[in-house]
Amino acid sequence: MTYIAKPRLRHPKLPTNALGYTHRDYEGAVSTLCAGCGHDSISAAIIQACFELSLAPHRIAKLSGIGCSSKTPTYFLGKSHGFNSVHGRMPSVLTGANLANRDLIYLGISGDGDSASIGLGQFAHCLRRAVDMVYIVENNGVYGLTKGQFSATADKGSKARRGAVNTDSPIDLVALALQLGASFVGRSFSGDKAQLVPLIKAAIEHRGAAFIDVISPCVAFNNNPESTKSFDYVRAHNEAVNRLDMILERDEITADYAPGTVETVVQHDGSVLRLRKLAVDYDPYDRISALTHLQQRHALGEVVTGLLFVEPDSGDMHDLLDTVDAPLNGLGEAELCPGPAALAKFNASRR
Amino acid sequence: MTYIAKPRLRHPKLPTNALGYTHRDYEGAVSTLCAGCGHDSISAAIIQACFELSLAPHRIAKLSGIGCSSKTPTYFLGKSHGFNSVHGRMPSVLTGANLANRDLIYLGISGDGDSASIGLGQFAHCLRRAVDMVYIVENNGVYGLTKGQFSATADKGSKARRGAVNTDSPIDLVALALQLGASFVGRSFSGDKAQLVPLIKAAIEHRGAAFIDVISPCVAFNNNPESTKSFDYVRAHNEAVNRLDMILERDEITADYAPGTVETVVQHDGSVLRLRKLAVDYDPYDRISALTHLQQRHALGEVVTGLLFVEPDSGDMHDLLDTVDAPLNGLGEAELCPGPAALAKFNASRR
Amino acid sequence: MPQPIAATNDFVVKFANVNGSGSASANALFAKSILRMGIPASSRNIFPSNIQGLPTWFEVRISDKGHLGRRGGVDMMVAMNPQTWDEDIAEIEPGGYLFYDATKPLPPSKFRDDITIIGAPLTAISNREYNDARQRQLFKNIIYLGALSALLDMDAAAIEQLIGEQFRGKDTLIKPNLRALNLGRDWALGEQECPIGLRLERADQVGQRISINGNDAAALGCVYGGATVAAWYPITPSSSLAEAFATHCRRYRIDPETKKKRYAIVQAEDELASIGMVVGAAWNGARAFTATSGPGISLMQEFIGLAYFAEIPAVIFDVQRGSPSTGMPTRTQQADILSCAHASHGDTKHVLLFPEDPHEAFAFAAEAFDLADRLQTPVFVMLDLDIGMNDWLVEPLAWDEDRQFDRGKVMTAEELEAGVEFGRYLDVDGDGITYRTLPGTHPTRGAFFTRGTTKDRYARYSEEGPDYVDNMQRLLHKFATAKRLVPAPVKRTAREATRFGAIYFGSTAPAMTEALEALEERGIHLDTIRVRAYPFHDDVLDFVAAHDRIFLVEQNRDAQLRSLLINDGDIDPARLVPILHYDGTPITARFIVKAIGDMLDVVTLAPLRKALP
Amino acid sequence: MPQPIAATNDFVVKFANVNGSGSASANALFAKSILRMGIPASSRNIFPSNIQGLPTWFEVRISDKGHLGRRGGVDMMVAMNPQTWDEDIAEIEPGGYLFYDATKPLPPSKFRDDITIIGAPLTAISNREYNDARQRQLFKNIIYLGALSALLDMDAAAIEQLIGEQFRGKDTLIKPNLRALNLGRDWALGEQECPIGLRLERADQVGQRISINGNDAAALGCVYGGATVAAWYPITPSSSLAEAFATHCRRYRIDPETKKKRYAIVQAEDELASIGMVVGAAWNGARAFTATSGPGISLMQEFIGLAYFAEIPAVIFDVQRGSPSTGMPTRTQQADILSCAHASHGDTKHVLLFPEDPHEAFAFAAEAFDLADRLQTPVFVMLDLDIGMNDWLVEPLAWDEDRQFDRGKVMTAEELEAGVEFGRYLDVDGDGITYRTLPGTHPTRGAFFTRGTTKDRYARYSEEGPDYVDNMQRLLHKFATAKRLVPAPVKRTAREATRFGAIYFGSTAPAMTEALEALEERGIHLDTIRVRAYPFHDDVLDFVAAHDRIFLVEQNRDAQLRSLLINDGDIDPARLVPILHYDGTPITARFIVKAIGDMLDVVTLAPLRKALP
Ligand SMILES: Cc1ncc(C[n+]2csc(CCOP(=O)(O)OP(=O)(O)O)c2C)c(N)n1
Ligand SMILES: Cc1ncc(C[n+]2csc(CCOP(=O)(O)OP(=O)(O)O)c2C)c(N)n1
Ligand code: SF4
Ligand code: SF4
Ligand SMILES: [Mg+2]
Ligand SMILES: [Mg+2]
Repeated sequence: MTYIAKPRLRHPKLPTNALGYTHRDYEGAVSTLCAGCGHDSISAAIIQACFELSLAPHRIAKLSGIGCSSKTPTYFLGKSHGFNSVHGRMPSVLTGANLANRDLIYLGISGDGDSASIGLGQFAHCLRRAVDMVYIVENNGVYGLTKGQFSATADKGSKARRGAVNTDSPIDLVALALQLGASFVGRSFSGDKAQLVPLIKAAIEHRGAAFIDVISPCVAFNNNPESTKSFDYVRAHNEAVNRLDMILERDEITADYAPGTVETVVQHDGSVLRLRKLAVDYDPYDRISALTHLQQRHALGEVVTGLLFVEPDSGDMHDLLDTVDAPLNGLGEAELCPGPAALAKFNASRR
Repeated sequence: MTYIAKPRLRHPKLPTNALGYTHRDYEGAVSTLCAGCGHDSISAAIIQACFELSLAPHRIAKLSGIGCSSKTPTYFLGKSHGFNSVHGRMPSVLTGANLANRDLIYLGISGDGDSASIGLGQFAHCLRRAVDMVYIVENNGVYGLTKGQFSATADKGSKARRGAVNTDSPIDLVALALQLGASFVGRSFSGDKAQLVPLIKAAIEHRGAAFIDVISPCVAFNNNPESTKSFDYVRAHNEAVNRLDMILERDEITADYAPGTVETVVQHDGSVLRLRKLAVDYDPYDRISALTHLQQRHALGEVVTGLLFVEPDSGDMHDLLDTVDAPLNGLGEAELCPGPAALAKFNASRR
Repeated sequence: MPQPIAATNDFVVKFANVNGSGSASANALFAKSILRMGIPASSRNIFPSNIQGLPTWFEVRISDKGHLGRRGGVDMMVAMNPQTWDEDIAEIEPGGYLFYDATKPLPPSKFRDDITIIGAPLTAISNREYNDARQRQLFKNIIYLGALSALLDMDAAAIEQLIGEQFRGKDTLIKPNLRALNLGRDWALGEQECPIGLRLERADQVGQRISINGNDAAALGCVYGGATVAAWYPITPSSSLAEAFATHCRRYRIDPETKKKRYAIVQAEDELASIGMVVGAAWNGARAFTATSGPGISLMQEFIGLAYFAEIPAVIFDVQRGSPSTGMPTRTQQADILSCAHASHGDTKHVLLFPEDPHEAFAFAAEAFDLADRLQTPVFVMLDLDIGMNDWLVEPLAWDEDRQFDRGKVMTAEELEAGVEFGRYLDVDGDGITYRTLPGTHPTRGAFFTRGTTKDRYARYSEEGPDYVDNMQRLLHKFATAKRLVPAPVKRTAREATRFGAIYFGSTAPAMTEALEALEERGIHLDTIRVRAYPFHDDVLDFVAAHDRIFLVEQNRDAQLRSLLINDGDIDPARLVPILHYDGTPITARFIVKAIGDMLDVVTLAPLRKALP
Repeated sequence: MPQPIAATNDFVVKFANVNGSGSASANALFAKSILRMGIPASSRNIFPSNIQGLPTWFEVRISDKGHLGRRGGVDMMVAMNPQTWDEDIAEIEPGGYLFYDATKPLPPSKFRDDITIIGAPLTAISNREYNDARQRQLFKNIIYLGALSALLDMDAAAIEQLIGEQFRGKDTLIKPNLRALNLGRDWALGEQECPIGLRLERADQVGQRISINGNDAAALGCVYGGATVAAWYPITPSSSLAEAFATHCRRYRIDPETKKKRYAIVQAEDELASIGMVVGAAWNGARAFTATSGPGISLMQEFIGLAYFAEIPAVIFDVQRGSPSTGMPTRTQQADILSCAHASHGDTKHVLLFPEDPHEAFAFAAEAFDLADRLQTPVFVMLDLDIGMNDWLVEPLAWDEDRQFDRGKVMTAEELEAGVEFGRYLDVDGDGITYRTLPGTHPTRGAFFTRGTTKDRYARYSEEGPDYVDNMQRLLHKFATAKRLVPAPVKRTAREATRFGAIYFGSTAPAMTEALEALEERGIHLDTIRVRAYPFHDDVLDFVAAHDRIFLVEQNRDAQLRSLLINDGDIDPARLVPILHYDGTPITARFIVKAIGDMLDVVTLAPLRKALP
């Protein structure tokens, strides 16, 4: 960590976004993670994405489980409410929060241990429910906070400090998310901000369950070059299927691309995603082929990244439950309590 | 249920198997399930399979969670120890039992609620660990024992008695098992004993994590024709990719097939599987293509059944952990306790 | 043979059936028509953990005195289940009556000679009249109902009216049912002398009371209490609470214009998820609840600890069943008290409410949401299978016209804007309860980070001992405040002054009331106090102080409420005599009378009497 | 300025460092070399829930009297962390010493004038001598160790020898470390007058004792106790127990011929799975355990209830930490007692063991497996962070040559073959403990079905009240039997007869022993009994009966052990005075002396004295 707390006074010339907020308005407390931890880069990307999208910080709720990754919500969006819940159970807490107020933006931050080990069940079921959220796993293949044991995404055969060898086959959260019905699935790398920031922005704009698996090396316990979660490995094997540009309605579209090299995705809120194809044959609208591609490349040791699948017009949990448009936490006696007259009728029906 | 308890006296002419056991020696208590419940047919298939394989009943341990399906171990293999554990946690109990004694055969019996809802995490992780077992899910897409609520395999949009509508996307346990590394994956139908019995026999002979998803209609709560878990639907949409013949080493191979129509699989114990191909293009050794085929057909509303994937020479958890050949529960002081001399040395090292 | 029992409007009829044979609705009709005749009655289902084919019983207590707890013993047995014939016959009181299906003859050895035996050829009649197997099965039940109506001199009109109501809509079903009913009546009137010694006489003792089960009532209480989020996982005997909530919401919570839902119900993947959703929703300002039973309580422990320490409202209905472990899933008990009161690891104390019947289940359900918001902590409503799943005859449900929700201390955008100091864990009012803000309230003020780790008064992460102790002490103080807010206990003073008292709670109430009368007849006088909540109101401690010996009646093995009382009240255990009933059946007046009576006989009452003025 | 403290072999040195700065090994060297000098010492790590960059402390208690609990107060502070400078300086006793890195000057306002200040240019020296940043950081620690060795007059040879041992194998590292050490020594000898008032003098008071932490010792106890299956999920402070088990097994449990493992360790996906695996393995006849802490205990509740009701052995190590919820993960407490003793819903009672130190942690760990097999129930070994993660100076571990495992009542194939009657829940011996069979034992006999539902004595499913009550009563009887089998309490009689007693347990022991001496000096005499297990041995109840007032010392907020004692012993709470320390730091003798002393001063000792002979 850095000991120097950032000066809090606002510099007059700091650039502001559409809402007049500066980048600093999206920052949080000073990180207490290890110097060089991948997670800190992801926090920076989240801050950047929210700033660029001109979101009102207090309209965002950030929830997490337990772990170094789950600590990070303290280090970004200091003006947003946060909830550091219990290990592996963030998805249910976020689902409940979303049920109570459909109008906020929900960021779910988790780790590979938090989501793939103890939390696998909740991870799966919240995706099945189409909860409108951005679910980010900061994936380092290890338990950082408890000092280096294997997580369920750890490579088979990898060795822990104390000599233990991992014998379980690893879980690919992206493949699971695709199978379980997530309507937005991406993978990125904490070291690739250019790819990560637009991906997070697109996920936020997406309505429904958006999942992003971000490889985020743990410099303290799992950054040896053999580890598929190390900086070196990912840099060497990163296979981006596409490059994403988020274009908000309001922005005019400037960049122009060679024909056939670009996909244009219009999201429910009118925002436009431009996908510059890198793998020509890759189709981000086809769940099954996406899954197949992913697994074939994975078998070759490649780390497939980018926006892997999107279903732009998918509904969310509230659409499925058909709840009223107003947030449930805002309804009062008038809307909720049938009152004495109705009760008298009810009593009569039970005589 | 039938009120007439079976007469227990042994008929002299009852056919016996290689070990001299009769079919009756593999039966259990009288079922208390609903008349016509698919689960009872699965119990019958298990009894048949164990009889035909000439297994010593007491060398089998049957474990389950909670549910109508999980009750069935009381209704078969009455001479085997059984453990009706807690809801959704059979996999961990079975894993522990297997760690203690690698020499028994382990049958894990579960339901779709037990394994896909509350138990999804344990389902996934025990497959990742290559526990040597036969894991059968008696899949009816509903919670039978608690009277008809949706399970995680229930069809999206299906209606429950009390008017609730299922809004979550269903889980395909076979697809998950393939992804999570199960080394034997099959699907069958409680109504198709001819397919189910050999499948169970092959799974028992297989070393490693064998999973079989058996569609098993709930006549009380989920047998309406629209339900993909109903007798009518499965009969109409059953797409078997192959037909399996289990040939034990000792049996001489008689049947002969037209060339190219048969796969021969030699298992670690020398037993031979013969797969009569029904879907010519189908390759049961290729995890990825199996998964793809499965999902494509599923999208068409078909229920793909048969031996979907097998990795004949895969090791099991004990191979991975490199434990001694003798069952751990049989080791005594001599093998386990280092004794006073070693302790004196240890003490010295801490001064 | 002893005199056949002769009783009017005061006896017990028990039906022995096979699960899934369709007897339930016929039996319910029997009970309901008695109420329609103006006679107080209660009914209890004793059913197996199975769907079809196993034994199930339906016990109807008819009591003009209005004693509606389980009495014990059976005056008339309707034995329709060959599997349980012997035990059923054995349960009949000497001089009682046996009604059975005499279609196929049974050897005399199968009967008793000290009871009156009435054999009706039910199957024969039904097979004669119907061809379809299912119909034969179903109408057989209505036929015996008809026969009973004649034998007990019931008001046929009442039954017919009920049948009419039941099949309103599917009118084609009314006639055949009426016909079946009369088949039974005609047989009885023709072949038997009617009425028998047990008879029902129209009365006017039911009044405004309604017949309802506790899960249904509690669910309605959630609607009235303003619950908008329900997350649950099916488990007997709590499932019907969540399902009833859905039914009530469809009726009372649909937006008239948009037809959209003013509620959200999620059937979660398990209990860890359901309580997690409740915690998330409550954190975010919705009134949220879950309903479960023992095993669910065990699985929710970690989250309950988080809600206690992070101070998040949550309402949990624990419909208690036979335990431990899977235990007796279809039997009743009051045995989750400790696991709820001290839920989760570490030092915790939780608020528990103990409704005595469906009427209070409704009231306490609504109340629980106010308490949870006010105290910002989990609140448990401790039901049990007896209250939850059986129809009780109770006072009509009541709701005060101008009652408002108490949302507790939630700081508003206006207050924040005005610069009111906000410290999430800052005790500004000295009652141990601090202000919270809801996410999204104010652009720049009032945001805080919620966590299960130690924090200071401003919700900042802290590993400092003093911060921790300060916070834990405040939580104790808050719990003391709760004493004053939870439902006060109900006291009853004996006719004669006495040094003896009794404490009871929950579903024990009706049996206790009946027992007190019986004891009084034996000259045993007890003051009583019915505990309605934990933490204990001071009145409970005063009551203990005011008596030499107090009987504490519970439906568990380890006297769980007693242990809470001894500790929180620093009471000498010697003064609290446990009376424990825990075989899974509802406690009876007979049991209480015997248990307390025997003990007091030992204590020889004479000297005590002297001691009194 | 007060007299600088002068003390030999009896003072407290505290190191304030930054987490991850490599200070740990230098500090450990400091503590270890004191032991090598034959002087009793104990050290405690106070660390954050974080990996790098946050404050961490290392407190070394040196006591020729052998008082190795935390004393409270600091005689010399080695202040290496600017973040915590102020609080560190404040903690120094008047007349104490401050040692710090004087490389960059600090304003006088930063210091105190009632302490001796020793500033060493550590960074300057280190930067002068080394270029590589990491080296500069690491060797700085060895440099201050060197300086301290001179200031405190330590035996340099002892340190050098330890360095030699530590880097055996990587010999190239020995020289540079020795060099750094001497850089520090030379600076001190040259620039400061050595020794200061605090000094260390070679002694012979350590004897055969060893230095070990409780998790390491308990893990070895599991090896000696015959555990073959370990299933765990990482959680501070219990992870190192499972990891130590792996290390010990690699050393003691490899088959000499095949080189294969005579053990299986599975890092499960969570605590529900780890306890599930333990239950499965124990059901199948292996000795199995898991290690966890509070949150894990909460998650294991359902399975623990199953193990209680189905009667399956299971050994659970609960290394307690600050709670509730995530609480203070790196602090110590004794606050899981209730959640373990009554784990799971329904009526349950579980066996708990309370080791006082790593020595007993080893003994009780092995013992736990015998108890679990004998009693066929879960057995909890209640450690805490203080015992588990700190190095204690304790008597050498001991193992009796011809000790055999007690596998309890397991019916063999021979017995079954011989036709011995087998009823899984049939109490043939009248001790409440029944025979079990292991899967695969006999081809046709002894198979049974294990379940969490009610069953009869022959393990057949039952929903009958009498079967249930019979079984639950037997479980109570079994628990009574457990009283006689668990480790007996340890009594100590005061020098003078007294009406006062004290009860304590676990890691409170060393502080308590020290406190008793201090109280005695104040003329306050207390008989004591150290509880070592739950259920409570009769001696504990006799002890309570024999004293008017008993102080019960616990490290939790709600006096949890007291509540168990009051209930199980039917004891008047008024006689048990809670002494509670629960801020997350280990309890100190000073705290106990003050708490008990103050109260007894109130009670005015005079009249009591009279009462004595
Ligand atoms: C119920 C429970 N079990 C165990 C722990 C201990 N624990 C804290 S964080 C963690 C793992 C975190 O791993 P991951 O989610 O990958 O986060 P990372 O630190 O690697 O970013 C564990 C096991 C806990 N806090 N709660
Ligand atoms: C912890 C816990 N929660 C809930 C229950 C109630 N319960 C018993 S069986 C069951 C569902 C069973 O469904 P499934 O596994 O599909 O079995 P089926 O009855 O359909 O064969 C539930 C929710 C329980 N026994 N334990
Ligand atoms: S331990 Fe690993 S994950 Fe945790 S902060 Fe350090 S580098 Fe990041
Ligand atoms: S309820 Fe359904 S699953 Fe259960 S026994 Fe009946 S048919 Fe089978
Ligand atoms: Mg991780
Ligand atoms: Mg099912």
